[in-house]
Amino acid sequence: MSFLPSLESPQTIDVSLGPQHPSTHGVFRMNVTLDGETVTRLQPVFGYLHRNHEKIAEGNSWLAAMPYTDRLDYICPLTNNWAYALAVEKLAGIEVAERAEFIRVITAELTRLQNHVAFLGFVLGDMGAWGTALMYAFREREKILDLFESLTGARMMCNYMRFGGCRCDLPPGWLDTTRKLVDGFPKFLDEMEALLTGNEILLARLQGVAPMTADRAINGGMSGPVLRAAGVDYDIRKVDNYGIYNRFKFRVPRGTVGDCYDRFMIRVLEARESVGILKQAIAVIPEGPVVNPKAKQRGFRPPAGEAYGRIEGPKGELGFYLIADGSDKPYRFRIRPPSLINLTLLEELCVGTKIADVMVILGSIDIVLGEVDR
Amino acid sequence: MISSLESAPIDVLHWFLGLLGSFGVPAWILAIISALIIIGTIIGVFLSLFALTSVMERKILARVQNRYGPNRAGPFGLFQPIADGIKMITKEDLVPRTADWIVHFLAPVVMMVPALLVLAIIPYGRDMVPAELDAGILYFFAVGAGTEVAVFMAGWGSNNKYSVLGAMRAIAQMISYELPLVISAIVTAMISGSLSPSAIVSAQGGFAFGFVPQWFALTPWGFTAGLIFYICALAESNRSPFDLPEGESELVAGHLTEYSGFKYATFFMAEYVGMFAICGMFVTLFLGGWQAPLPFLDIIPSWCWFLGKVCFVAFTMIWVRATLPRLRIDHLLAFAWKFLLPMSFAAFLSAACWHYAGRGPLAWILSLAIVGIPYLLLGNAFTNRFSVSRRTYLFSE
Amino acid sequence: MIFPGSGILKGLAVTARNFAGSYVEKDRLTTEQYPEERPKLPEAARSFPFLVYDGDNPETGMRCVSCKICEKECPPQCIYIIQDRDEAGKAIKRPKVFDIDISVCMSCQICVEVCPFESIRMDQDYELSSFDRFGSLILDKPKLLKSNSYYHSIHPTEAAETDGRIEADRLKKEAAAAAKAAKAAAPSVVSASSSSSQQEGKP
Amino acid sequence: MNDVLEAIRTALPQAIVELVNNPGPSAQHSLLVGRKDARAVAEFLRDSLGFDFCSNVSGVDWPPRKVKETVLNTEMVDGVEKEIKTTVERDVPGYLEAVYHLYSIRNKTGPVTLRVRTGDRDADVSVHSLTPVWKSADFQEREAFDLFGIRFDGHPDLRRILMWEEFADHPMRKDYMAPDDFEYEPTPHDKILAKVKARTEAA
Repeated sequence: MSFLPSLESPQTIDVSLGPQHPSTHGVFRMNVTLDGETVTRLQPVFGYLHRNHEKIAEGNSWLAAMPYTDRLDYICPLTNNWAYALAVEKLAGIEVAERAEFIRVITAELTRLQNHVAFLGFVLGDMGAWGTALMYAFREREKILDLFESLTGARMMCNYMRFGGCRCDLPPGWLDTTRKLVDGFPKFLDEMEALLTGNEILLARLQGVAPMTADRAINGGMSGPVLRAAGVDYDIRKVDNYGIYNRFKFRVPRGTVGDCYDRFMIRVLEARESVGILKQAIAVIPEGPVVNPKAKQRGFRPPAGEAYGRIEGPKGELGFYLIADGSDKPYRFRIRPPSLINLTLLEELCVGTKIADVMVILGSIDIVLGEVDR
Repeated sequence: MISSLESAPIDVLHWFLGLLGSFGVPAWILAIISALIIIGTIIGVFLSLFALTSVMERKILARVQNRYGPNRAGPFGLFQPIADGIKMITKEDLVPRTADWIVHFLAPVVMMVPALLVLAIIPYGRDMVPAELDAGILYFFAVGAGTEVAVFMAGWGSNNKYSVLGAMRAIAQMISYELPLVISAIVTAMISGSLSPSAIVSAQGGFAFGFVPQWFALTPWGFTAGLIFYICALAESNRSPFDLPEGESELVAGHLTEYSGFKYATFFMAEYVGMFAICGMFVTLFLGGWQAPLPFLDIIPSWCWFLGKVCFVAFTMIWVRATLPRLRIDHLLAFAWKFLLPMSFAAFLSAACWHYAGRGPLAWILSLAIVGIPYLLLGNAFTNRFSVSRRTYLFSE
Repeated sequence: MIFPGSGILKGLAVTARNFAGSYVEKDRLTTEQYPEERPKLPEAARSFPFLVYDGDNPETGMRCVSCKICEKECPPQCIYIIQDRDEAGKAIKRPKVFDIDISVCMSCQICVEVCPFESIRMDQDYELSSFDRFGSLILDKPKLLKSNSYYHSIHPTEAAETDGRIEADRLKKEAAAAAKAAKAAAPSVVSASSSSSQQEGKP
Repeated sequence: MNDVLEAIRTALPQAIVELVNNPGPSAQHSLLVGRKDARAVAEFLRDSLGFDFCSNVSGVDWPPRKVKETVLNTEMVDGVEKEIKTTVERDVPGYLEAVYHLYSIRNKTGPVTLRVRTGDRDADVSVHSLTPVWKSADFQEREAFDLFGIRFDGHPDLRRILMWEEFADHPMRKDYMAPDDFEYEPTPHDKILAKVKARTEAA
């Protein structure tokens, strides 16, 4: 046996988890120092999927940045679209068509549903449950992706939102299919909960693992479900009231301990709230144009200025910071990636836990490498 | 016809040996030939069972997960193991440059040998025990423990950090689970008064009220001991939820990380044969061995019953694998030492009470209480120990 | 928790139900057996762009006028156009070379949106894999040009709308030309017919 | 924004803080904080005004530019520049800027935009790190360091984050030129390709 001695002490070994590893959600890498099974040091390494999205967007027209946003968090392209469209609308002061606002809410909540159920599957995969939960999750996600395909033409790379609205109207019968899916969704969530949330092994694996206090979570820049699991009542849909979220009644769940189990359950509860929002939105969606006719897409030149627009993405606060200099290209195009910033506290959370917990903690934060590395 | 089907394998063997004997082959050669034929048959049966299971496992897992599973190679994908075998054999056999190549090479062999050896003492049917040992159970556990060495050799010889971690986990896990495994097996030996598997099987013969089989698994102590044995069997054969040594999502493939090609296939095969052996032991000890569950079903030959029961137990193992997430190493060890071990002692006591209380209604009540109360107490204490609780969540409008 | 292990049993019940259900309920098994079963694509589905031509002759019926707006707007810059020239070297409204590198194309549909001549549209063919990384993934003009009736077969609603728009355009132009003709003298009839010749040949 | 500015000025009279007007419709004005005072202002914002959440940290590159009129200019210097209606060209020295977007989770207010500017963008590129104030700035400041080359003094672990350690340049700067061969890497296939080429040429 001839390992290189660890940097820390001869008692420990350094293991490079990733970038090729079954459960680092892509090409994420962690340099972990292990004392037996216990993690004594953890250093995340990024950049294996870096493609300098921001530079690409700064070299293209305002519209041409839209399809690239699909590729940030490729699990939920429509919320990325919305965040970018929202920032540009703030920047240029564009009104959004009424019907488009409803379509945005519906698609965004569908995205949240499919992200959260996929999350449940991924976490179980990280715990070694042989993909059963993942397959159930993907069975339902498939139906939502089919809806996206019939609406936007693509299952994942939707490129659907436009400045001032959406690209095209809903195809005939789409709302009925969606209503049927939404009505059946709580049944699926019940099935998932019967499979998962009572399971003693799962409870033992999740409860008490890597708790996070509210203050630490806020200071560490956590956002979205991770922040709310730590007991902070902060949902940008409520706080910023962007879109038309103030017209819908929904509740914001929050955890008490902030451990992996809370992060896990917050997703389940949020998915149930999303079902409620969807039902309300489908019931009252008005007719009308889907894009503001005054908004220009091609050759769009917003006035000089800057804007920071953010939405409550399924993974957390997704923000776009745009500076326009009056030309047809963004002067500065900055993405606030929730996946990356939610990893800020990863080392704090992981040190002292077992190596098997590292995967669960990473899974419970819910990252997508397309967004972490951009 | 029925009796001939029942003893068909033995009859064929005797007929063949008689044929050879009529040519004047000396008796000692006949004994060797007989042993070789038996060994060949058992290995053949179990390897084809392994092939069948490897595809059935994937199909069952797939169906549990609402998929089709392998269905391209041959009818219903049944030729999948052949395709897999060809793939495995034609793959490059990689040995890391820094590996201890002797240990690396020997590990799969050492893994395979005990898995095959333990098949010798299992009674496959009425009067069908390849090696009738008086201390068969002792032999089973003594030889079966050899796999631990193999796993550690694989982990150590690979010179890979994941492998070493996996091997360390495997040692900790297997040694911890060996103890409740043996104690729960001893319970049956205690009741039947023999360490011979055949004697244990015949102790489970007969039917209460004419239709309830007197299998040990249908008594309170036997159920408890059987469950413990089953859980430990999962752990001993490294199957989910106790697949920590492989620990796919954490340790890539644990001790198998640096294995490829035929060596990997050997490991795979050994694990499945080992799993069948321990399933066979479980059936022998708790599910009445080769005995039919109902009197009139005796018309089906005993060895069919045995194989059927083994396949059923293997199916439940696949089912468990499809359902449960993996344990963590500290939970795993705590579960073995703080729950399974006390519970197996309780089963031990319970069996003693059962025996001395006359195996009647009183015995039922007593032995049920002796395993039930510790179960509830220990179980709740154990779950509280890991702060497993239902939580309520706050909502803000 | 009163009965330890009850959660595990509940989970086992769920998986058992799914195991049995996958043989009975059709909507549990979502897998499509691909080469035998093919998914029915929704009308909006898109793969890679193609060029629409009217009538039977791809060269003359081409709607593309080589304005290069798509080339400019394409986010990954996978479109490459060279304008055609006649013998005198004068530019004519037709591309000489129109290449799309679909190994780079990201199917974003922005070229379709920005095309003012309803010329570039999204295909639905998804079986484009090839052994040649460079040659067969660059679609040139003959490969890109597909007839309007093909367009109608994959996107019927959208194609009908497009045809309506083109028809309305043509009528408007004809009306304008007729008004011009009425206003001016006789010889302007020729120019009116030539201006509408580009949009002829719709089904 | 004005009351935040007032509060800072009352509490920290010696700090250099000025309001940068945003001419766009979003009207998100920002506070330009002097390099030396950034830490104190940040701590005051967090502890006294409740801006406990640093949402976004981004670097911005402003290369040296000539200012003739107000047309092409951005909001940074507009407020001052607009008054001078001379057509004299004036050199604005280049600088890098770190922009922090702060929210208050406690009071549910925000955003407050803080801007900190470096000196000359080649020689004097350090500002105070705000990671000790908001841990969430950790990776984002590393990113600004990596892609823009802003040095954050006092950052606990200032390393490249997205680019590899050996990489020398700062790719998000406006004057960064991407090498045109970055996708090329010699592979064993090169030999085969050369052989194929030779064979096809010979044939």
